[in-house]
Parts: sequence; C-alpha cells; structure tokens
Amino acid sequence: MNNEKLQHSEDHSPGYGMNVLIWMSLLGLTALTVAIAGIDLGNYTLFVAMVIAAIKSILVINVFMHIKFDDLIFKVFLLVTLTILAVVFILTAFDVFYR
Amino acid sequence: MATQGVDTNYTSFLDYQGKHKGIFAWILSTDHKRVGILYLISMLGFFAVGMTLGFLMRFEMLSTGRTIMEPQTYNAVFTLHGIIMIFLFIVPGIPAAFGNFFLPIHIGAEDVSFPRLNLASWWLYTIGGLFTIVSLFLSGGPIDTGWTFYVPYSLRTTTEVIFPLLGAFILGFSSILTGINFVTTVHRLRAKGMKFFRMPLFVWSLYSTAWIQIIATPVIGITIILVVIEQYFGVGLFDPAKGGDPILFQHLFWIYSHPAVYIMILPAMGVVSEIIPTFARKHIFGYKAIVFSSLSIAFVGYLVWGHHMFTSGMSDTSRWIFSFFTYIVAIPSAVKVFNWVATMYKGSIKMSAPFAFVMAFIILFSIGGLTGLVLGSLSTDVHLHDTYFVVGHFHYVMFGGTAFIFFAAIHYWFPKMFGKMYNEKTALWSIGIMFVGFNMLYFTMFILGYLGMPRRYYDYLPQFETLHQVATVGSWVLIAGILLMAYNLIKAFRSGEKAPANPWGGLTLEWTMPSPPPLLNFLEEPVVTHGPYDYELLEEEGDEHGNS
Amino acid sequence: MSTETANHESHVHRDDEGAKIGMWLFLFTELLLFGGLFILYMAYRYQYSQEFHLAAKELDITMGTINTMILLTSSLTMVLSIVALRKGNKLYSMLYLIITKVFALGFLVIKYFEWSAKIHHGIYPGSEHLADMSNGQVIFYGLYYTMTGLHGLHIIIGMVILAFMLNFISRDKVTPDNYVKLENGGLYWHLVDLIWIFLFPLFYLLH
Amino acid sequence: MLSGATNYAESVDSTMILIVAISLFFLIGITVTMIYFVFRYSRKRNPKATQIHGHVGLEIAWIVIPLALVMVMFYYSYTSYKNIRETANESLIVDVKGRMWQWDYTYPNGKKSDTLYIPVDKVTRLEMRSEDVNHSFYIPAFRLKEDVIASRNTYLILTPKVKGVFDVACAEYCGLNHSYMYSTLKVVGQDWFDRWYESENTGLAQAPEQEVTNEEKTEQKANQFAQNLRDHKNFNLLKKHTCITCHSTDGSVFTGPSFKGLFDGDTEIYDDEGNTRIIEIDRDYILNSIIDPNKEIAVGFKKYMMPTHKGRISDEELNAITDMFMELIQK
Ligand code: HEA
Ligand code: HEA
Ligand code: CUA
Ligand SMILES: [Cu+2]
Repeated sequence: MNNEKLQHSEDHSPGYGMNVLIWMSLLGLTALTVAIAGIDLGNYTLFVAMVIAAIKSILVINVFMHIKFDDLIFKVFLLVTLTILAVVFILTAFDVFYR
Repeated sequence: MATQGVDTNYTSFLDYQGKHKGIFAWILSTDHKRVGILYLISMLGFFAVGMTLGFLMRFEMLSTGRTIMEPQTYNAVFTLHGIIMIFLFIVPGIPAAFGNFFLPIHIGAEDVSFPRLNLASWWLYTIGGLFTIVSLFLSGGPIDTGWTFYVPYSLRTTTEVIFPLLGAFILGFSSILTGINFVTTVHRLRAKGMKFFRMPLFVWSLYSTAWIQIIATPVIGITIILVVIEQYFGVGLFDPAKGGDPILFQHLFWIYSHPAVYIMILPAMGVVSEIIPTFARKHIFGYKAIVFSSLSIAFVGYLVWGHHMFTSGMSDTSRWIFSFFTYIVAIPSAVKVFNWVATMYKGSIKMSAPFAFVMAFIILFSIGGLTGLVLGSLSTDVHLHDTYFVVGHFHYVMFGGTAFIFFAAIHYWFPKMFGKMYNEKTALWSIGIMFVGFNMLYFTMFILGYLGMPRRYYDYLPQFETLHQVATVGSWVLIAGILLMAYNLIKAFRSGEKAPANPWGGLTLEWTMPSPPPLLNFLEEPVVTHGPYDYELLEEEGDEHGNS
Repeated sequence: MSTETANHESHVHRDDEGAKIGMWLFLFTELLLFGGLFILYMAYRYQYSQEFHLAAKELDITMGTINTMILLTSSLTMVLSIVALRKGNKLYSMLYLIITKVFALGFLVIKYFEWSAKIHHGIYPGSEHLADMSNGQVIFYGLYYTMTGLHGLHIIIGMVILAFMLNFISRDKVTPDNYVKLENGGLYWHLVDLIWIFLFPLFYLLH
Repeated sequence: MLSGATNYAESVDSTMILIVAISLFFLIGITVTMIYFVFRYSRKRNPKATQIHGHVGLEIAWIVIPLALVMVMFYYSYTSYKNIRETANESLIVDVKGRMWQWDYTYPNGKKSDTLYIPVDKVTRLEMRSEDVNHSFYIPAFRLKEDVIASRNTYLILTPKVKGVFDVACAEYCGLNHSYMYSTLKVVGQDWFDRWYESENTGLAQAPEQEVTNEEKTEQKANQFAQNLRDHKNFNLLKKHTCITCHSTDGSVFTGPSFKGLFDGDTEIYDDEGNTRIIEIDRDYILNSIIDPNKEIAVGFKKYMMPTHKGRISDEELNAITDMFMELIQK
C-alpha cells in the first residue's frame, strides 16, 4: 500500500484565522442575499439568489470541507458528480420548460 | 471438507474456523469471499422464486381467459416477478456475488476497503428481501403496481405497497454500500505494480458500475420516500388531484432505472472480457477501447432515461432529444461486441461451457440491443411501447445478456470458488437446450408486440393465442435446460473432482492461488509485473497448464 | 480498531485517505438524494410560479435568516473542533463540538416553532385550510414540508454522529494523529449546511 | 402482418424495416464471423494463438460506421414522427376520457359515445384526459399511442385513409381490468358520419328503433320474467357462478346486459365487422354465451368483458341453466 499517502497533509490545512474569515464572508453573503431579496429584480431574483448560494457553497466546499487542500482525485470526483447532477437537471428542464 | 488443490499446507477460506461456528461463521463473516458466496446463494434463491413466477405467468398465457389464476393474482405475479428479478437478482447480481469474491483478488488485495460495510450490505439485502416477502402476507395483499410503481396507481391501489417500497429502498442502500466499497477498493488497495491499465477488464467494468450505483441509486431512494410520504401524509407532490404531476415521478424513476440497466449489463460485459481471452489464449483486442467504453456507458447512461417516456405526455422537444442520445449510448456497446469477436480472431479457442455461454450471450445480447435501437427510435417506439416487444427486448438483454453471463460466471469460477469440477458435457447440453427454449419463448414476443399485444395483460384477443402458446412451450424447454444445469452444478458441488489451481489457463491473479483460495487470498503478497492478458509472456516461459 | 468478526489474522490497514474517499462517495449519494427533490422544486416552481410567490409570503424571513446564520456558525465551530484537535487541544476540540451541537439544537428548536406556527394556522399536508388553497400553494407547502423535513432529519442524524465523535475523542479513539473519523463527521455536517444554503433562498426569499 | 391504416403507419413500418435490416446485417455478420472463428481457430486447428493487442484504425471504423448508421435511423424516425405531432388543420376535435376501465368520447356538439366514430380522410384531433390513474390510448393499426393522464390534456392526431373498424387498447397498466379496457374505433365515410353525428342515436348507427307498441304491457311482462327467474329453483346456479355480479335481474346495467332483457325471446347483437342483427334466443345462443361469450355480443356492450366458462361449469349445470331460461322465455 502506498504508505506515503497515509499521512495527513497537515501543512496545507487552514488554521483558525482562515476559517473565521470564511465564516464571516458566509454571514456577509447571507445578509446580502436577504437584502437583495427585498429589491424587485424581476426574473433575475432567482438567478441572483442562486449565484450567491453557489458562491457560498464554493466557500464551504473548498475551505470547510478542504477540497482545495485535498488530493486531485477528490476534485475530479466532485466535478463528475456535479456534472451528472447538472445533466439531470437540464434534461428534465427540456420536458418541463417546453411543454 | 478436506483440503484441496496443489498446495496442501494452507487453510482455505471455506475451511477456516473462526470465532463463530456453524452458520454464524458465514453470516457474520466479513471475509469478502464469504460475503460473495452469501450473496450468491441468497440471489439464487430469489432467482428461483422469480423464475417460478415467470413460469406461472406463461402458464396463464396459454389460453385466452382464465387458465390458472384470477386477474388480480396475475397482476401481483408479474409485479413480484419484476421486483424480484430487478431488485433482488439482477441489480446486485454479478457485482455482489462475483465482484465481492474476485475484485479484491484481481487487484491483489486482501479484502475490500470496508469489510464490515460489505457484510452490512448483505444484511441490508436480506432485510430488504424479507420486506418484500413479508408484504405478501399483509392485509392488503401482494402489490400489483408493476415493478415501475407508477403513480397515481400506486397511490390508489389497496394492495400493500409500503413494504415492497421500503424493501426496494433498503436494497438501494445495500447497492450503494457495494458501490462505495468497490470504488474505494480500486483506488486504494491495488497491489504493487497493479497500475490502473493493468487491471483486468472485469475490475474496470465493476468500477464503472460502482459509480452508477453510487450516483443513480439515491434518486430511486428519494422517489420511493416520496411515494411513501404521499401514501401517509398526502402532501400532493405526485397526486394529480392536488396539482402534482405524475410525469415527474416517471422522470425520477427512470433517472435511476435507466442507468440501472447498465448496472445490470456492465459487470456481465466485464465477465465476457475475462472469459474470451482465457479460452482463446489470446490478448484481448482493444483493451483501452473496452475500458473507455465501460466508462462512457456509465456516463452517457444518464442522458437517455426519457426513452421510457416517449408516450408519457412529456414535451415533444425532450422526446427527440432523448431519442437522439439513446442512439449515442448504443455505440460503446457496439464497440465492445466488435472487440470481443475480434479477440477470437487467430486465437486458440477451447469451446468449454463458459465460452459457450459467452457465444450465446453475444448473439442474444446483440438481438436484445438491436431491438433496443428499434425502441429508441421515436416513431417505432410509440407503436411498440408497453407491448410485448418491450418485454422481448428486456428479457433478451437481461436474461440472455446478464443472466446467461451470471451462469457463465458460475461455470467459469466454480472450480476456483468451491475447488470442484463439473461435468463439461452436461453443461454444454444444458446451454444448448436453454438457447433453443429461450429464443422460442422470447422471440415470439417481438412478433406479438409488433402485432399490438400490450404488456401486463391478463387476457388477450384470440388472434394472439397461437403465438402465446409457442412462447409458453418455449418456456418449458428453457426450464428443462435450467434444471439440467442446476442438477449438473449441484452434483459437482456434492461429488465433483478436485479442481486444479488453474483449470483454464487464465492469467488473472485468482489463478495464481490454489483452489479454493486461502483465507487471506495470497499466500505471499503479490507483485504485478505484466497485464492480465499478456499471453505472449506465458508462451515465452513455455508454461502450459499454469501451475503457479 | 476492534474487528470482532474479522478475527483471523487479517492485517487491519489504516487508510485515512480511503476512509475519506468512502465518505465523499457517501456525500455524493446524499447530494443526489436531495437533487431529486430539487428537480421537483424546479419543475413545480416553473409550473406554479405565481402561487409559489403567494405561498412563500407565509414563511418568516427573520426566522429563516437566523437559522441560516446558526447553521453557518455551527459549520465554523465544527471546523474549529478539528483544527483544535489537530493542534493537540483535546479539550477545546470537545468544547467546539458541544457548541456545534448546541447550535444544531437551536436550529431544530426554531424549525419546530416555524412548523408549529404553520400547523397552527392550519397549513399542513392534508389540512382543510390547505385544501381550499390553489394547487400551486398545496405543492409549495408539500415541497416545504418534505424538503425541510428531510433536511431536519439529516440534522438529527448529524447530531447523533457528533455525539459519537464526542465520545470517541473523550475515549481517545480519535486523537490528534488519528482523527479521520472526526473529519468525516465534519464533512457530513458541512453537507447538511450546504443543502440549507440552497433551501433558504428557494423557500424564504421568494418575495 | 398487421396492416397500417394511415400514411403515418406506413412510414412507421418503413422505419422499422430500415432499422431491422441494418440490425440483421450486423447480427448475421457478427454471428457468422464468430462461429467461423470458433471453428477456424479452435485449439485443435490452431494450437498457438497469435497475439494481437488491437488496431486503432479498426476501432475508429467501428465507432464511426455504426454512429453514422444510427444517425440515419434517428433521422428517419424523427422526421416521420414529427409529421404526426404537428397540429394540422383538424376538422374535428373529440374529447377522450379514460377511466378505470373504459373510454368515453364526447363530440363538439355534446354528443357522447362509447365507440369512437371519425370520418375518413379528415384530420381528427383527440384531446385526452384521465379521470383517475394513467391510461394509454393505443390504436395498433395506426401505430399510435399516447398516455392519458389526470394532470393535463394530451393529444393524438388521426388521419385515417381507409374505412374500417379498429381496436383501441389501453397500454398503460391501470389495475384489475387493464386488459379489458378495449374500445372500438370506426372510421366511416363523411356522409355517414354526418348522419350519425346529427342523430340522437348514441350506440350503433343503423340500430332500429325499439319496438314499443305497448310500453306498459312490455314492462309488466319483463318484470314478471325477472320475478320468475329469481324464484326459479336453479337461480342459485347463477349466483354460484357469480353471473349476477355482472348481469342484473332488475334491468340495471352493470358490466353485462341485464337478464331481464331476455324476456321477449330476442336480442340484438353485433359481430366483429360491427354489423348488427336481431336474433332469436335459443338453446344454442344461451350455451354459446356461457362457453364462448365473445363471439356474439349484445349491442351496447363491449367485447372481452366476460371470460369463457368452459371447463369451469359442469355439463349438468349448463343444461340446468339453459333449461331454466328456455322455460321462462316460453312462458
Ligand atoms: C440489462 C438491461 C438492459 C440493457 C443493457 C438495455 C440496453 C438498451 N436498451 Fe433497454 N430496457 C431494459 C433493459 C435494458 N436495456 C428494460 C428492463 C426495459 C423495460 C423497462 C420497463 O418498462 O419495464 C428496457 C426498455 C427500453 C426502452 C423503452 C421501451 C419502451 O418502454 O417503450 C428503450 C427505448 O429506447 C430501450 C433501449 C435500449 C437501448 C438502445 C439499449 C442499448 O444500450 C443497447 C446497445 C447494444 C447494441 C446496439 C447491440 C450490440 C451491438 C452490435 C450488435 C453492433 C451493431 C450496432 C449498431 C449498428 C449500433 N430499452
Ligand atoms: C433478470 C430478469 C428476468 C428474468 C430472468 C425473467 C425470466 C422470465 N420471465 Fe420475466 N420479467 C422481468 C425480468 C425477468 N424475467 C421484468 C423486469 C418484467 C417486467 C415486470 C413488470 O411488467 O412490472 C418481466 C415480465 C415478464 C412477462 C410479462 C408480463 C406481462 O407484461 O404481462 C413475462 C410473460 O411471459 C415474463 C416471463 C418470464 C419467463 C417465462 C421467465 C423464465 O425465464 C423463467 C423460466 C425458468 C424457470 C421457470 C426456471 C425454473 C427453475 C427453477 C425454479 C430452479 C432454478 C434453480 C437454480 C438456478 C438453482 N416476464
Ligand atoms: Cu387503462 Cu390500462
Ligand atoms: Cu432505458
């Protein structure tokens, strides 16, 4: 078995400071999305809300879940899964939106 | 049981006595080989039940009107037949039985990554199966929705649907655990020198399958949960009376169930890619092409689920999109078929039982797959959807495809797993009989379907009677073949000759160990220096019947 | 690691990377599980967009926002617990875990008040009040209850997992140089958070 | 073979032939090649294999050629299907209701029918909706089907080019009597259709007016008949074989015609071609109705609703029942 991989890649993992910073941005983004919801953006309301949610989840996944500091294989896995999820959404949309 | 094989000073996994005794030594064992055999036995049990139900259905179809059962019974019988065959036999199928047994061995590992999860998955399988069986005896009576559980019928029927649904949910969980285990094992536990492109194709196919199990199965999970919630609380998500949309149920159902058909066939394709090189003594043709076709089937499989819904009332736009992708997904399968046949070219072929199964498979699966093309085409599918043509199609791919290879795998690995040999001649006879019966039974269905005989029909118009009778007689021939095969195997298990370590001259790692395998698989940790099909090396060494 | 059944002299390998792969694969299944529900949401929101807006007015943004903040903060304390353990600080690690659990409980309490307020107003699946509303509103609440309900269930499961972690740390089964279990528990907790990040705007911010 | 009744059906058949032809080519090719290899390169004839690892050119060829062929298949099926979905200038719109386990048709003028009449050579659009679970409206001769669901309308467009009587089946599993959810589609000439469309008649076209010379007298006679039947010593046989769950004795219509209607000794039936005639009830007719019930069907009722009782009823019982009816009718 590949012994070198057994050890944790300690040096990369973020410490207290970085995590707190991320947390503050997450709270900020939450406030932002609530604030924007008050404004009428017409058709873009949903879009903007989803973009903000996506940014938030990127922060959580990259830092809290330390994908950013993990092996490449984790990123590939995640990308494949998200692609399939997107495909499934799009293909369903072709039915729902074109009826 | 006495020790067998060439090497006598080792404990085989069959003989090993651990902390637990008797049956507990099996049902509490985390040894991947024992889990594999547990799966094999339980699946054969369910399979026998499923086949008996199939036999009863055919008997009912012998004449118009009532032959042996009432309409309600018939509806329950085809539903249970479908549920048992799909969820209890063919989806766990080859991965759970032979995958568990041989995947770690093929990559030179001692066990899977999470042995306890592996045992848990068998327990979940058993519990899920029990749920399904228990439902037969509950007040509502056996479920009658068809294996597809379509709403709103499944919300309205008075039969017992909750239990079989929960059963299917639990079985899904079991399938997910197997998938997680396999992906992790392949990534983490390969032996020294076992590079990715030195893995046997069986492992590649299991790896692709495992990904489908992981990604697709949760979708059926949530679909089932929603139906159960609907039954209990009436939230309305699938209930047209409350604004729900039954078509969305079908989307969710097939988002899982189409990729699931590749869960069924990919492992079988993997077994085929093992058997052909072994019996042709020849390197597989286009190793990488087969690898990538497995991976691409796993992915493209998500693009086509709508071909089960061409007439469901979904938008015309998505109808043609799904039809288009359906054609794309046929290509990787075609690539495999061509590569298999090409492997036989200039080989040194021995026609033994596993190989004969493979030949039958190539013909039957091609027929099944090519009729899949007829169904993938929009205009013809609109005519043939939900007719016996579809029934013919999926029995060709599932029975003629997967189940035949399941049998092939039993014959291929029987000597390794149990250390005994079976009678080759009897095996060949049984294959011949099965092949004839099979075609009589299912080819007729294509004609019936084209003539407009809908499926899930208890009774039919008189003009279909003759063809139905041909099919029923075919089922009897098929049964004769299957019983002969079962007899042959049981006899071999009881009193077969001792099997050598490498009866077929295969090159994958399981043949380097004595039969049956030792407790921890490898007597010494293997180091892999060549690919699984490098028969030229074998010839250079002048090593014939490959005693390791 | 006790292997009660694998009692043969199986060499138990410690494979942290493998354990993490396993956990991520499991998270993917969770993602797809909720994915199915989000597909339903997409379809019904398109079909009933007016009614959805109308129905969403009943939901309390303040409560929703507070809950979001709570969950995000609990995610932070979860990470800090791991950081603390890695730095060798067992006590802090456990403390952070307890705070995480308190937040989780807080989330559930608020959720409970939200649900019971709705139910009090006669809005629950199968209620007469709901039956008088339009189909779109029925569906909105159907989705609301199933999705937040399933999410709530995951919070509860998460709390159970965290309880195990607490126990493991205190019994030194999870230590500064063997903490992959805690990491995996954390991953699960973040996933629950992730789902909520999407649920929140989709149900509360529809005005 | 099942012959097509529309231009569309023919285009479906030719697509089918195209796909099957290509498929047969590959199937035979693969099978023959494989069997040849197995013989030619058997271990006896060829003890030593030649190791070949692959061939890039071949791999590309057998990706590209099948891909091209399946695209051809897709193109033909898509174009033929597209035609049938485009809402052409329909001259008639019929509402189709599916429910467990029956099809009902409503015409623009409010006329209702349980047989679908449409004019030949005209475009008819079916607007379909289910009242309960999913069904599927399937006309094999037209190669057409579309699910009928409860949440919204689905449609089919029919352009028949020949007159005739066609089966309509339900192709989506819908419970107990799914396989009996047949209905009839009659394609008729425009004149004929117009006459039917304007008439009060709901059932079959040339159905003669009921002879009601003396209504009261007839009614009395019928009631007397029903009473006699219920009092008859062999009536329990009808109970035993559950006949009376479908055939009432008081004139109410269930799945099958009421026994009460037998009082006058004749009945109107139709055959496969849809022709109707009035026949006298005799022993043979009663026997046949039990043993081979789908040969002659009373007007107003559907075929295949009643299973045969052959082998399920003893000869004595059969005779007793027949005697009973003949005796009562004579009275
Ligand atoms: C093992 C399971 C399995 C497999 C592998 C497949 C494989 C395929 N299936 Fe099948 N299918 C089912 C199981 C399976 N199916 C089941 C269970 C149902 C019914 C479910 C229900 O309703 O109950 C079903 C139903 C089904 C339908 C819906 C029918 C309907 O209800 O109206 C369709 C429609 O497109 C379809 C298509 C295909 C296609 C295109 C493939 C392709 O992947 C096939 C690819 C293979 C080949 C093409 C043959 C080999 C290649 C050659 C011989 C070379 C020549 C090739 C070319 C020229 C391309 N299948
Ligand atoms: C792997 C999948 C699989 C297999 C192998 C089979 C096997 C058989 N099936 Fe199939 N079938 C399905 C999967 C399968 N089926 C599915 C998914 C459906 C759809 C259900 C639905 O519509 O919801 C279906 C539906 C279906 C129908 C259509 C019902 C309808 O629409 O009205 C019919 C009709 O004839 C049928 C017949 C048969 C028969 C005769 C067999 C025969 O092969 C059985 C013959 C063999 C025997 C009877 C063997 C007897 C031997 C033993 C019992 C001992 C064996 C012991 C050992 C091996 C140890 N099946
Ligand atoms: Cu209606 Cu089947
Ligand atoms: Cu499919």
